[in-house]
Amino acid sequence: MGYGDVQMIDENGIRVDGRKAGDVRPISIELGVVPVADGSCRMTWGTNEVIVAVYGPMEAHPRKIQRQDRAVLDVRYNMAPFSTSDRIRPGFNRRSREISKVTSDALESVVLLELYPRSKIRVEIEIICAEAGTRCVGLTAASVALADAGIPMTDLVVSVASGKINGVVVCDLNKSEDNYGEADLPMGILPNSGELSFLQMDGDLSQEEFQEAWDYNMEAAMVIGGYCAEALKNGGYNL
Amino acid sequence: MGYGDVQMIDENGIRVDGRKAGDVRPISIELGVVPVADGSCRMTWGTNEVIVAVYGPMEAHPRKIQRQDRAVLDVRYNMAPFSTSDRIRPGFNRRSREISKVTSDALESVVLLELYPRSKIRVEIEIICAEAGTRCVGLTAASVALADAGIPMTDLVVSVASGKINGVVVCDLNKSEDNYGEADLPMGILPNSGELSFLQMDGDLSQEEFQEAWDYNMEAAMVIGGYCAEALKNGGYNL
Amino acid sequence: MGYGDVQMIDENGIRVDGRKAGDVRPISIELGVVPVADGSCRMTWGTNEVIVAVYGPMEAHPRKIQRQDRAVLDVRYNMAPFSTSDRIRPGFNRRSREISKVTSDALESVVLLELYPRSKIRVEIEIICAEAGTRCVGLTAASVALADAGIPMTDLVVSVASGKINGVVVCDLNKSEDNYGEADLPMGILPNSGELSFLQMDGDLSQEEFQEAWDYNMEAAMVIGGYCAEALKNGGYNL
Amino acid sequence: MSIPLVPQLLRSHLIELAENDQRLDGRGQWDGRDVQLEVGILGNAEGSAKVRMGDTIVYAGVKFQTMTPYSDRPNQGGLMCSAELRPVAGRQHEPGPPSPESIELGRVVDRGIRESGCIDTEALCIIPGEKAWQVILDLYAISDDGNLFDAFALAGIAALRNSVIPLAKFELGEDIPLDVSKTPIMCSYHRVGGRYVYDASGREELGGDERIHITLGADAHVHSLQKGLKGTFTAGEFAELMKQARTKGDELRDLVHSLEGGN
Amino acid sequence: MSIPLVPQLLRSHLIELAENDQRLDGRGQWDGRDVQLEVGILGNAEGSAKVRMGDTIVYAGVKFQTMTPYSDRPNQGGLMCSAELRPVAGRQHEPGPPSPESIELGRVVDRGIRESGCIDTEALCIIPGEKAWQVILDLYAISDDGNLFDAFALAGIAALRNSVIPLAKFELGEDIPLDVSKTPIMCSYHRVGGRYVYDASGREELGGDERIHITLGADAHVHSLQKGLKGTFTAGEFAELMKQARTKGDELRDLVHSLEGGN
Amino acid sequence: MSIPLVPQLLRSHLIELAENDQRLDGRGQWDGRDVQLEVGILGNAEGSAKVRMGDTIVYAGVKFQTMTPYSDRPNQGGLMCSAELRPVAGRQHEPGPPSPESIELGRVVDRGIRESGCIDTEALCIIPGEKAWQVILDLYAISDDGNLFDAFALAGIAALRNSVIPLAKFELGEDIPLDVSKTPIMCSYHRVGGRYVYDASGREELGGDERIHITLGADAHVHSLQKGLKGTFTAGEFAELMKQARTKGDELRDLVHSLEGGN
Repeated sequence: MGYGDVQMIDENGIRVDGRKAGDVRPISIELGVVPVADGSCRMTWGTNEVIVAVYGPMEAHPRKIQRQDRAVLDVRYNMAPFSTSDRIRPGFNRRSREISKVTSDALESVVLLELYPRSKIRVEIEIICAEAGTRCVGLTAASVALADAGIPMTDLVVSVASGKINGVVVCDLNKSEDNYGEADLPMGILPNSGELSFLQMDGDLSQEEFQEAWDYNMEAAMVIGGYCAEALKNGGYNL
Repeated sequence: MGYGDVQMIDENGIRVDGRKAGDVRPISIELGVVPVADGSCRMTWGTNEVIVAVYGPMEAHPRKIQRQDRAVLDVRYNMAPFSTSDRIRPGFNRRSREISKVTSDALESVVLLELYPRSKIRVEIEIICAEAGTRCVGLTAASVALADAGIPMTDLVVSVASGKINGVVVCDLNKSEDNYGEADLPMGILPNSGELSFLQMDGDLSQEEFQEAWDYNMEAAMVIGGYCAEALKNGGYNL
Repeated sequence: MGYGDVQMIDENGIRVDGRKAGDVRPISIELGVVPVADGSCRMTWGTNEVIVAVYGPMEAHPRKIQRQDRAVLDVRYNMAPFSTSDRIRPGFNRRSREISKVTSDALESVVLLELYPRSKIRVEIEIICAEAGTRCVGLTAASVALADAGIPMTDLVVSVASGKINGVVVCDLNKSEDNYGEADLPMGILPNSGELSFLQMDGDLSQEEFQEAWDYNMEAAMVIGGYCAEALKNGGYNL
Repeated sequence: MSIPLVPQLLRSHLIELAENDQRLDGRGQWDGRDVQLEVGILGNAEGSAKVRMGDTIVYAGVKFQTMTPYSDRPNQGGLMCSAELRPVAGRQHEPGPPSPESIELGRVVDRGIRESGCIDTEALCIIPGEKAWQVILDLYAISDDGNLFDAFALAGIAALRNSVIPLAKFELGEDIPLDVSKTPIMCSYHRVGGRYVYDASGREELGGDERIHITLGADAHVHSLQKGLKGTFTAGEFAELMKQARTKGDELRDLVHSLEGGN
Repeated sequence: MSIPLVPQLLRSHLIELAENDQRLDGRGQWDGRDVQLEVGILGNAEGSAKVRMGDTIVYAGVKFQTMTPYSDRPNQGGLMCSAELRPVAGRQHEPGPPSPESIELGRVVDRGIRESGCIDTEALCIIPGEKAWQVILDLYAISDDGNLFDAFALAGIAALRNSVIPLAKFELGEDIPLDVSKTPIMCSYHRVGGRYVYDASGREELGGDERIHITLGADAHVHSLQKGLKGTFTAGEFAELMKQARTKGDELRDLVHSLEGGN
Repeated sequence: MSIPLVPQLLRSHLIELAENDQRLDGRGQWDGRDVQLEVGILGNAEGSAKVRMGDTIVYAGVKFQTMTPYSDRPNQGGLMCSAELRPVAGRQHEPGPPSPESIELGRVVDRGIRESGCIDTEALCIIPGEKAWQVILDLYAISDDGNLFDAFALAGIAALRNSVIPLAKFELGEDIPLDVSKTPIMCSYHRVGGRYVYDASGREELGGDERIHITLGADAHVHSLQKGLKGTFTAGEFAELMKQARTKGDELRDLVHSLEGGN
């Protein structure tokens, strides 16, 4: 499509929305937004808007899904039909199923499920408005909502993606950058330990570019982890 | 579509099929038409033809659907593929699901379900030939079939719809009237108590028109309730 | 389509692939081809290629499918998406369901299911490359794979189809003959008893033609039954 | 899926009856139940029939749609046959996706009609490559007391032979009858108490073993066969069934033709 | 399907309260909860609204697609209304195919809007017989504390009245507002403790009986009715509900209009 | 969904082995099982491959269909990759709709191939805006003894590189080979007994923790990554896996190329 023709970064390294290569879009965090849930979180990130509700721990039923030694974590990622430019038809969707699974895997790595044998914890991630990077916003908001519900965890999971555009590695692609992007590296980072519980990547990155994107994500995750901690202490961030 | 151009009622208030405003189409009722069922009823109403079979009370299984204090009523409304001018594809259908639910709600209001704890009663409503008003025919025939099966009830439910055509309120729209109709008010009436267990309405009626349609339905229900009672006493009506 | 124009058999009764009327296509049989299975068989027949894996006897679950007096036989016939000239979409398919059922019925007639109460035996028939007669190849290979798994049986089931082409009855139609064929008679024969546990037929056969096709099948089944016995003794046939 | 308990007592009783050449309802081995056949009884269908065989009652309805011919057969229309076994038809018929049993039922009836070649799909073409008729035959059971196969097959062919192509409704001219050149008839036999019987009732099916379906045309031409359920049979047994089916098939074919004025 | 236990204690408590003309949260019989209505709040939707009624929170979003008109209505576009009850909205909402309850919910809200005739489907035609607009209204519950019907209906009509046809995005000219000529309002009444109340909360629904939904337009024209759940009612009871709905409907219609500049 | 019991004994055994730098089948930490790769082995596919890695056996088959290009990409054809985990492949694979595990498997393998850009979708265009080739790669497991990801990825790219566009069959000219410009290779690592190993067997997967999939092209360009299952890892651990994948990837790429005459 002639990527070279569309100049997304100017000669001073400034991106179309005024950010520098390593900058993250504006973020806000609000807790308790689903009154009937045990914990909930609304996160806006650029023009992404995500709502997460947590229900549980509660009895797992039917009984065949119970685990004797731990709770079952039931995570669903879903995009509202009106969340994107073209309407999304409700129903089965392979992309959503995969994101639900990797998000669940990432959260299982930090939630102390063994404290709640035979029970179930439901995590419902709803994308209300999608820009780019919804899986990162959903995972980050889900870990905040679990904390809001009082579920014991070893750490939060903060997720952010860097990518490549016009041959330059930058942090946290927005929608227009994503359309022309050549690679995308979302990671899920535990801010306290610096370990990862989530990793995906698509596209084409040399080893050097890959390292650069990795480093941007690590730095950004520490900053965003600070926002999350503040929100959990004060009931919100940047409102 | 230029309703005004199609004159469905003449200057003497006579409708295209010769009925007056408050008249109901011809009705016949036959019992025992499904020999393998515990109760059954075939009702023709205009050119509508409906067959209802009742099975039960029988053990409800799987056990998770059982209710400790009463029977479960399992009602299905279905249109045969050849019942309409354009063939209906078998399978999931939101309209049928909704009609099944409101029919079930209407019948639950009169069947003494608490006499049969942990059991199930199945009511199968099959539209063999559809003219207009199949939900009314189905509900009325279902209450007769339940009586034929010997299931104790506080009352029958007799259902009939009035509507508006060419700005005039009339009872029991036939197919051609329905095509040009401006409103439809189906009601399910208990002939003994005069109470309602079913009510829907679509279209546009002023408060006065609404009252007129309501009154037509009440009168017609008493007449049709008489046919049903006669059929249950004599094994059929108007055959 | 003007069958008469396409001459599939020459004046000496020789078919397009050089066979005489009663000849069967070349067959090979290999055992143990699915290492993780309890028994397995790969059969090539003409250019048909079929793999069958048998799992069990194992505990039948969920419990509601258990039979107190015998094992449940769970047979699936499936065509790989790349097995035919036009790709087959994975998923529900009425043809495969029916073939699975009649194959299961045919095998139940010979497997001593009553030796394994409350258990399940799974038979997975996968068509990797399809020419013509895959249901016959699948059934025959399944009975060999069951034997390879050590499941006690009263007899094998050997399946073969004869048909009519250009008005002539011949044995074991190949793909090009099947395209122009006027009838197809697949049978499943127990080589020891000579009885049948499987029978289908489509098309148009006079009583005389029918008898001729029947006789071809009976003769061919005895020959193929010999191949199967040899494969089970020596671990393979014609490799 | 619910599992029917094998009714051992019923099986023993059926064996005893068979040994005395008797059946539950007093019929002889090759006797069918009373057959009532009505045609043209559904107001919104282009062809229809109702069959009652004992307490088994089924409807068949024919509808026409226009279709685009398949690219490899531009001069042909289509025939689709669909059998529905809805829960209205009996206590044992639970709602849910089609069971393997009902899929087999539909496909066997379909093949018996389709493979006879009774409908010339080329005659259904309206504009080659662009438009053709699709004939849809829907089979619908209201009461299942056994042998739905034969009831469906009989209602199906009678409804087709009674059909009118609705040219007027599609603004293509005047309605004309659908041309159906043959009358294939299915006869089904069930092993009950160790021997085969014709037209098994619901209780005979419940306590029976394997089943054989034979569809014959005129002059005893064979159009379709199917063996169903667990069990084996011998060549000799099959030959006897074929003989019986020839006689019974001719009888039922006459019944179908007797309802048709000009035939 | 899970079976909610009938909360007998709750029912007794509700009866007691009703006898003293009280409700669980202190409201009067015909009082609604506080209503917050926002419009134009979803960045990727062509029209949107958010409604909060107590702890019940719902979104409505409108999207436009182009469609080929149906052959029997070549000059008309379409309106589709879809209600999703996802598990985010409450502990009792399990994932799975749509339940009969959620199907009824969607269809009743849809009819209340559609049958009012507030959208002129002929105005949605772009090229007769070839192209027309399909308006898709998606209703989405985030928190269910009872009376989703009224919350959905209110958010739905507000979102439609707030919508812009995206002509520019489809390269068909400049965006124009969708013309919505009416403002149908649904009012729902639930029998709780033996008497009807307006705007039942989640706990009132749990311990309640039948439900009546009334959708009215201007001048108290009736556009849609629905009775749901087990229970019966008298003509007198209904007349009282209709009277209440006329008052409440006018109040909520004014709220919708108050957010619209020029109206 | 059945729940595999956590095999505590197996886990303990695997930890013990890992402490002594051993594996169940005697391999070293970074050793793979023997790989057998055959291409062109399926008669009805336009490209095919079979891979055996120990007791894991998979097929890949390529078929071509024509499609109408998407309106926003009128000059492009398409690539579709579908992975089926049918019950033939192992005792633990039950029939039913695709599990989250098999969806992840298919999508990860698909992205490894697609995102490498090895297929130029513009070269698949036949008539811009009207007709283009859709390449369908079907992955099919026959025996699952662990590490289906790598087996599918290897069979997939080998089958594509072995494919012929069937122009003759579609009456569009003479067949030509499909142009595949790269050879992306996936290497998967599983944490077993506390440390990562390459090419885990079925029993190692059963007693293992998280999994990391790395797909590399020539010059160690990264095309796709995926972390699966519960568990965390450090930057240092990942760097070691990347180093291992560079070596192993080159080795398997050479194997694929060694089967191609002219390459």
